[in-house]
Amino acid sequence: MSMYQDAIIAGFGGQGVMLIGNLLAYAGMDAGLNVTYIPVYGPEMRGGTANCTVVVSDDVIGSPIIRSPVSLIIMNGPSLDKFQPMLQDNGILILNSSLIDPAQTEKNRVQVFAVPVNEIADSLGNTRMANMVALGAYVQATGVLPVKRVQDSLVSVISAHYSHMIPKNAEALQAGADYVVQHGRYA
Amino acid sequence: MSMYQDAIIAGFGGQGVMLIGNLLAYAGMDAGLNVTYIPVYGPEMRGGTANCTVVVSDDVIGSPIIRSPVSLIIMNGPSLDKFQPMLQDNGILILNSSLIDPAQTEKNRVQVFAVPVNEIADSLGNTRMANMVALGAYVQATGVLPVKRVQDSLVSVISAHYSHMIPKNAEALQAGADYVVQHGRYA
Amino acid sequence: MTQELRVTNYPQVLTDRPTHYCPGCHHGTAHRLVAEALTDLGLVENTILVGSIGCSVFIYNYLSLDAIESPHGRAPAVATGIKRARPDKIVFTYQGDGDLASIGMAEIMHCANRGENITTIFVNNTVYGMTGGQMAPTTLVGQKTTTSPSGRSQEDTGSAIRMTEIIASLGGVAYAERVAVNTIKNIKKAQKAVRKAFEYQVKGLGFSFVEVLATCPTNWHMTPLAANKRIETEMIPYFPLGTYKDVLAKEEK
Amino acid sequence: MTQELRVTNYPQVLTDRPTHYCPGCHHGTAHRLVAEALTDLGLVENTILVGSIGCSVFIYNYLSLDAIESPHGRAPAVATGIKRARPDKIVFTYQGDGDLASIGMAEIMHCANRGENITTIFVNNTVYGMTGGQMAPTTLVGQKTTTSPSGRSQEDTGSAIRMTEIIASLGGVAYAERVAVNTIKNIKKAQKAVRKAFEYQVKGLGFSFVEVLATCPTNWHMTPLAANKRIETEMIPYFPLGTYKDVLAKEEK
Amino acid sequence: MPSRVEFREDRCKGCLLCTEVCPTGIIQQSSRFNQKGYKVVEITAEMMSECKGCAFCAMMCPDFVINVFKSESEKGGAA
Amino acid sequence: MPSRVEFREDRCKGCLLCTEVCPTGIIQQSSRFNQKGYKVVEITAEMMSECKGCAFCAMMCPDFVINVFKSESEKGGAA
Amino acid sequence: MSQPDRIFIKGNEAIARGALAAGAKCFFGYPITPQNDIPEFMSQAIVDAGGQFVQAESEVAAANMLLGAAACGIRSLTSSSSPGISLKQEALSYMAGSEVPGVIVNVSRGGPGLGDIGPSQADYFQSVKGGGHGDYKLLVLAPGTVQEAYDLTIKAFDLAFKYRNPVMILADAIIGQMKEPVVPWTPEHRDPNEGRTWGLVGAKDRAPRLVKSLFLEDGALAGQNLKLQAKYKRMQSEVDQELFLTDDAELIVVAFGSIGRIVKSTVRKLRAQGKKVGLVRPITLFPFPADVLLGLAKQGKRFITIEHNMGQMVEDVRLAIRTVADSDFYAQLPGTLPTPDDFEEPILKALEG
Amino acid sequence: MSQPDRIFIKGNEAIARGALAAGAKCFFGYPITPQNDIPEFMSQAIVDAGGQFVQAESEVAAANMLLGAAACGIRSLTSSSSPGISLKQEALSYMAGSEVPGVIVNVSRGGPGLGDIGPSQADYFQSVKGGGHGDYKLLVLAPGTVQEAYDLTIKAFDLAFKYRNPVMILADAIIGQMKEPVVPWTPEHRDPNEGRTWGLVGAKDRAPRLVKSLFLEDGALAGQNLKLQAKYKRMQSEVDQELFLTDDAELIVVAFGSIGRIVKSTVRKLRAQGKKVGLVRPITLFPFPADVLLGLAKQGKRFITIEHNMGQMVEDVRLAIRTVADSDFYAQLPGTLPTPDDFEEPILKALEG
Ligand SMILES: Cc1ncc(C[n+]2csc(CCOP(=O)(O)OP(=O)(O)O)c2C)c(N)n1
Ligand SMILES: Cc1ncc(C[n+]2csc(CCOP(=O)(O)OP(=O)(O)O)c2C)c(N)n1
Ligand code: SF4
Ligand code: SF4
Ligand code: SF4
Ligand code: SF4
Ligand code: SF4
Ligand code: SF4
Ligand SMILES: [Mg+2]
Ligand SMILES: [Mg+2]
Repeated sequence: MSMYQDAIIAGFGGQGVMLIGNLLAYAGMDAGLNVTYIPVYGPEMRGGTANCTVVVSDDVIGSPIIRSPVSLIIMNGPSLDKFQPMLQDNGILILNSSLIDPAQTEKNRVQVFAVPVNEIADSLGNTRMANMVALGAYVQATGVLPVKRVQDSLVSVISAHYSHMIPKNAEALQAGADYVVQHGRYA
Repeated sequence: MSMYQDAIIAGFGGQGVMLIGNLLAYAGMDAGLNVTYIPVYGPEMRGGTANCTVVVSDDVIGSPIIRSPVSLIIMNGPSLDKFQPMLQDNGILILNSSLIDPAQTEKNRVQVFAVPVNEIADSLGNTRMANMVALGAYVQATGVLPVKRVQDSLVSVISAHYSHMIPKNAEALQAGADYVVQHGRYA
Repeated sequence: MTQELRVTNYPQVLTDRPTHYCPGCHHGTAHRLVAEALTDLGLVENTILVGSIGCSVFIYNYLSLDAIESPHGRAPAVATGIKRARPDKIVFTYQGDGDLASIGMAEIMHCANRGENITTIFVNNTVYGMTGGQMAPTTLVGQKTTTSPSGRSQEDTGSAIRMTEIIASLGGVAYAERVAVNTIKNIKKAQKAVRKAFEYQVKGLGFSFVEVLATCPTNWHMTPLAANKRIETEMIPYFPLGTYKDVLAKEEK
Repeated sequence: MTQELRVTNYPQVLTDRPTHYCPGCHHGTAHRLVAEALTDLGLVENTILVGSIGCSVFIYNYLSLDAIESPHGRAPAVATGIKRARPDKIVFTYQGDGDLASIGMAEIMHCANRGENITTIFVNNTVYGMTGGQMAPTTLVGQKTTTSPSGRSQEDTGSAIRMTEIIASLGGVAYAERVAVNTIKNIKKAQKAVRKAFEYQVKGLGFSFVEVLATCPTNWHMTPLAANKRIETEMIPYFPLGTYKDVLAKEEK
Repeated sequence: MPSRVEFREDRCKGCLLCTEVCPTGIIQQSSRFNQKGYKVVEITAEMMSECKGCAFCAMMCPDFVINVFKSESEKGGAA
Repeated sequence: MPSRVEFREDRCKGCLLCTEVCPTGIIQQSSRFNQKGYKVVEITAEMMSECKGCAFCAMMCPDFVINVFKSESEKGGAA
Repeated sequence: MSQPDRIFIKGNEAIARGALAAGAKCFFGYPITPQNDIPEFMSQAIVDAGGQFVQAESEVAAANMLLGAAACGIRSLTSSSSPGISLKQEALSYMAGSEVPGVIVNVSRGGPGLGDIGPSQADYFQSVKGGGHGDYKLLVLAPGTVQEAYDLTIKAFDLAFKYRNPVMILADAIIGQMKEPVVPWTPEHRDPNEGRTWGLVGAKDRAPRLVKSLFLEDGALAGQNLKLQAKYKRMQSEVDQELFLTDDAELIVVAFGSIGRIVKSTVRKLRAQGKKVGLVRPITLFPFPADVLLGLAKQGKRFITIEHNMGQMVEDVRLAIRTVADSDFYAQLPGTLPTPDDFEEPILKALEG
Repeated sequence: MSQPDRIFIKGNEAIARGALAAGAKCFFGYPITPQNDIPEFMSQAIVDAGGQFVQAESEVAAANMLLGAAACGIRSLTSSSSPGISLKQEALSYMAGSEVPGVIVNVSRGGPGLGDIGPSQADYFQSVKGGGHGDYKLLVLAPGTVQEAYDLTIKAFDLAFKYRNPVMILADAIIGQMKEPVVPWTPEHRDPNEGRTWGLVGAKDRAPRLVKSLFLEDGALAGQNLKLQAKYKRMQSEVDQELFLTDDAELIVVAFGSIGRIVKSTVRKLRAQGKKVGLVRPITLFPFPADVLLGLAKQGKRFITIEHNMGQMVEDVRLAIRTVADSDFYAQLPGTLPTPDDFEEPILKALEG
């Protein structure tokens, strides 16, 4: 098997985890790869946390459900508690260090990238783009796809009504990627 | 196989065919024999004709449903049309000759006993006992059970409220039997 | 020169076939009312009959219409499906009281409330006719049936449901009327009501409903004449006749 | 000497467990009303809770009562079975509007009409909460839901069903009232109504019914405060509060 | 009188509903049974002349048994 | 003033319904998030003295978050 | 065991009387041919016995009333016929999933759809495989005589409570409508505390009891399914069948219920002609007498399955004996009335191989 | 065939879009997880396409609306999930009995009872054996990818009208909820007169048409059943399955739907390890690819069936190959989420025999 990446993306409802899951999957599809995306659904979503799973591969994808993911994007504390134990050894963990203390991570077992996504988004003028920052960091850290590829797919997930926001979101993706380049792993 | 008798008993609703079917079955049971009884049921009964099937045997009874009966008690015209063709060759046919012309019977194929049951019942003071007259004739013609046995079982089918009618019904049974003794087969 | 004129003109949509109903059963009369209305309004060739389960299950033998047999109680849902699929057709259900007021309660309530543009002819004989005279939701308190052998007990089973009143209270209903066919006068009113119900459907006004108080001499254990009288003496007092809703009328009862 | 007194006494039957409801959802308030009434009347140990399918499916986590989970809409039938099996027990259903007014329409109508001696708490939030905000029979005309994306269309789907009015019209009903829990005044009235409903059951008067107008901020896509206001501005005008039937009252509304 | 009533006797179920609505009371139970076993109704030949052609009997009959005829000459009578 | 209100902060969902029914308007959204991520309400220490112990807030709260206490000495006040 | 005289009653009435003898206290019904005698009888008799009769608004409601009453640990039943039983499938799945011990009677009739009101065995799959959703099993008992209808109804309640599982009596219009002599009896020893340890009654001095089938937490539904499957395995010990002249038979006819009893006559007749045929009549359809059939198959016998449907139980017969033998099939068509003569030819044909 | 770009959609949406591409004009639904995307999508899309969306009062009503609409010869569908599908059983039996061509979607979830909202395949028996009463068959199609969900929905309508029979799409929460790229397409040639020869439309200038399932006259119901059985036999020609690396396989894994696709990954992984395993993924569950399996069995291969239930399709596998082989079974428990790794051990065990 050649190219394969998966991610569980988790956070509070409202943090936009479903949106970046979709974006990642679209980017993979637009890159000609096989992709699957599966959200949690139903009453589980009520009030609490939300998460989704994305798989990107150049091979046929068997299961959209991943019990031991190779990477995680974790946007809040409860999600870290829930998913970190499942992450494969040496797996990649993108952590929202704006809300979670990176000291809580198993940094010796997995590769942690602690990114203050809220602050970075704030600095770009919109906290609500913290999710894009996180995805940018993920793309950079995993190398699953070029950041540009993901930016180009924004048009698929942002509704026409908000298309003026696309450049800003692209910027946020880039900022997340840049942060990883500049700061590297948390250790 | 030793003792075996069956009968399809058919007529208009209201002629009491179900009652004499039950009586015959009770008498068989009270005589220590195996018996089954099955009525038509449901909307088929509406307005039109009613019928039931009784089997009496000293052996275990397989089917309560008889496609080629060995005997018939026929109380009205439509029932003759429907059931006479099913009657086994040389089978016994008790015919209500008060309502049906015996000339309509296949008297050369089957044994016909033409009994003016209405008139006989009338002569006993109650037309509604025509059914008992017919059963008496049947019991006599087939010899399935002693008439007395059937008379003794009247108590099982006539509700306590009408128990004063039992002697009259017994009389009607006897009158039917007597008629067969006196007049024999229709030829 | 005198030429003989036929006064009775049975509509052609009424087939030339003896019915299976018991003597004095009002189902036949109700069928005729429908046949007359459809004929008078010129709708026969454009109508789909939605039958139900009850003594009238064979109604398609007597009305020469494209027809479907619904599961017990579900005629209003089946009719909804038909009307949505073929909005240009006239669609009606013909249902008994066990069918409509018991097992089919949810379907009739929601069909009416949605204002489906169909017509329902509801034949209320206070009993499950076809299955042998069990208690229905419309059985009158005290009435003996095979499942209320000592008479319907208000305490244990409540009292008879008045469907027309309930249906009339729902938003989507254009017309709701209760009629009887026990006298010539009532039959004439019933004719008008059934006709009106179909007219309202033609006009696209919404759901129209006619409840027909009817006899079941067999399961009432009455002669047809006595049963016919019971309509007047027992049923109408509890189930008052009249118009309960009419979106085109100035005043509602 | 001043000693501190606790004003708020949460009944013990209300478990010490965070609810899974969304912020500002009125289900929690409705649960508390039931808990208070059962406690005040001393019924807790004698009561069987009949849950339904909706956001309140986990109600047994919050009310420490013997309980059963009914299939969607069938709580009144399940409760009928329980009450018949254990006539000495207090039995109540807790149902949402999708559950009671849509799929469970036949069951609630007949349970009420039979006059089953049970109590129903009906939480009307004009939407299917648990499944994600689809249109309910109680959805107001114009209200946007996931299955009426342009707002409920009167023409196509009819208008919101007023259940308390319909229930009140049925024979077996002892008490039917509509309340809201959006203001302190309304909560106080609601407390009285819920208590009365259970009292009537204790007295064996028949079916008692309390409709609680409730918010679903999540599926209304409103803040809890805005949702709470909507009760006053949109719901109460269409679903008027008050007593619709009370067999012990002199006058009925 | 130019009115006349025909019974499709094979269809009659002997319910007698027609007998009660006839304003002239001329419909009676006969002593005949039809094929189905029902005791059918009749209007005797003498009584037929009293028929007003109102068709109430036909309107009442649940089994479409009755046909009513009037003479053309009698104007305005037929509905 | 002898009245006092306690919030079980871990239970609060920040719906703010309590804030609108408090006759003294002393309940406010805080800037704290609880474990579940909800921005909880609070009454500042200074404002607590204005509490009338009416328990409207508790009556309104759908999540049984609020406990209200009064001093015994204040007769007849508690319900 | 009290042993009164024989009474002459319909199978429907036998079921009703059996239920009363078993101590049933609640009946929930809805009219449908050919089982109407059951609610009609019960409307008086169960009330006289101090119980409750409710004519529900529908079969859906009746099944859910049963769910409620049985959840209280009270012996209760509902009865219906094929289309009505289809409507009960959701509730049956709930009863099985929440382990509630109700008894359901299906006096089945011809299908599919409205079909007819004649006898038919075409609800075998629905009863035995599970017409509702999810992995669950009903215990299914198939009487072949009116006496057995009485006896098995009593047994149904005992099994229901023993396993806290819904039990179905699968009869047909023949069994339901025919009358035969029955010796009524009343079971003597019934646990007076039956249902007390789990039934809903109000949580006094103990933790609340919960009757439910929702299992959302991780692994909970898997646990419930494993628990249920373990129970279904234990139920295998209840397997029951009639064996008739199987010892020296070359050909085994497998038939259940009314067809089983009718085939018995055919077998007797053929035996009289010296034909080596025997009958296995499964009395429990679930659990199915697979081991008995396999044992006979291992003796080298051949098989024909006869049913009043287009082929349903035959799948279970074939599965049971699959490692050593196979079964022919003969269909008594729905909408026809079976008699012993009908089966002679197919049996002879199978015998000749 | 128009060939637009790939779109990235949920299986639920693929089903809805497939239905629209097939020309569906009426949708009747009721909310239930995990299929809510279907009615939600349809509430706008089918109306935009000139059709009708009705949120019925219940699943019972939705199924009966489908019966009505489809009886008019109009392409129509309903969708639900397990408990809701149980409620449709009476109507399904009617549709089959009166030969009405509706499409029913079951995005199934864990059971029995309320169960959970996770994926499960425990409605196999209900779908394939007939959860309703009487002898009838649904055509049952089981998609394994989102693309297949789209394609099979189009096929479902064609089959429904070809045979005048209800067709079920049996998906699960995985297929329904996952997104995958889909190439949407619209079938080009549709018979414009489809349904015109039998659909209800008003009896103008011809004898009335009658859609019914009641057959009371002597022998009529037998005739209808024979007609239906003959049709079910003809349907055998529609059998469809995916064969993956079966040629040289020693062990065949049989799995359908989502489990089929997941097992495929396991098979690939094991192949990489040199294990001779292959996969048969039945796409039509009725008709079942019995002949294909038998053919493989005759080549001496061994079998294991894997399902997300406690053992249902395995019966059909065993029946198919019973004369020459048997099948092991591995249960992915309801209430758990399957991944390819789960199946390695059971497959290896079966391979070792
Ligand atoms: C699901 C289902 N339940 C029950 C029946 C049996 N059944 C046939 S007709 C009928 C009731 C008929 O009563 P009603 O609707 O009042 O019609 P009537 O015969 O009185 O005109 C019933 C319960 C059935 N066919 N299907
Ligand atoms: C038979 C069946 N159909 C549908 C569902 C799905 N379902 C679960 S909850 C629900 C509706 C809930 O709405 P409501 O009763 O209004 O309660 P709320 O969540 O709004 O409090 C539905 C349709 C189900 N569980 N069972
Ligand atoms: S049983 Fe009643 S409703 Fe049915 S045909 Fe006879 S009289 Fe009419
Ligand atoms: S979805 Fe609505 S009803 Fe359900 S918990 Fe949230 S607010 Fe309450
Ligand atoms: S037409 Fe009028 S007058 Fe003549 S018989 Fe009929 S009812 Fe009597
Ligand atoms: S009303 Fe009709 S059926 Fe009845 S007696 Fe008169 S003619 Fe005969
Ligand atoms: S008790 Fe009354 S005054 Fe005090 S905080 Fe609560 S609502 Fe405000
Ligand atoms: S009402 Fe309760 S949950 Fe809402 S903000 Fe106030 S204390 Fe918190
Ligand atoms: Mg009726
Ligand atoms: Mg709701």
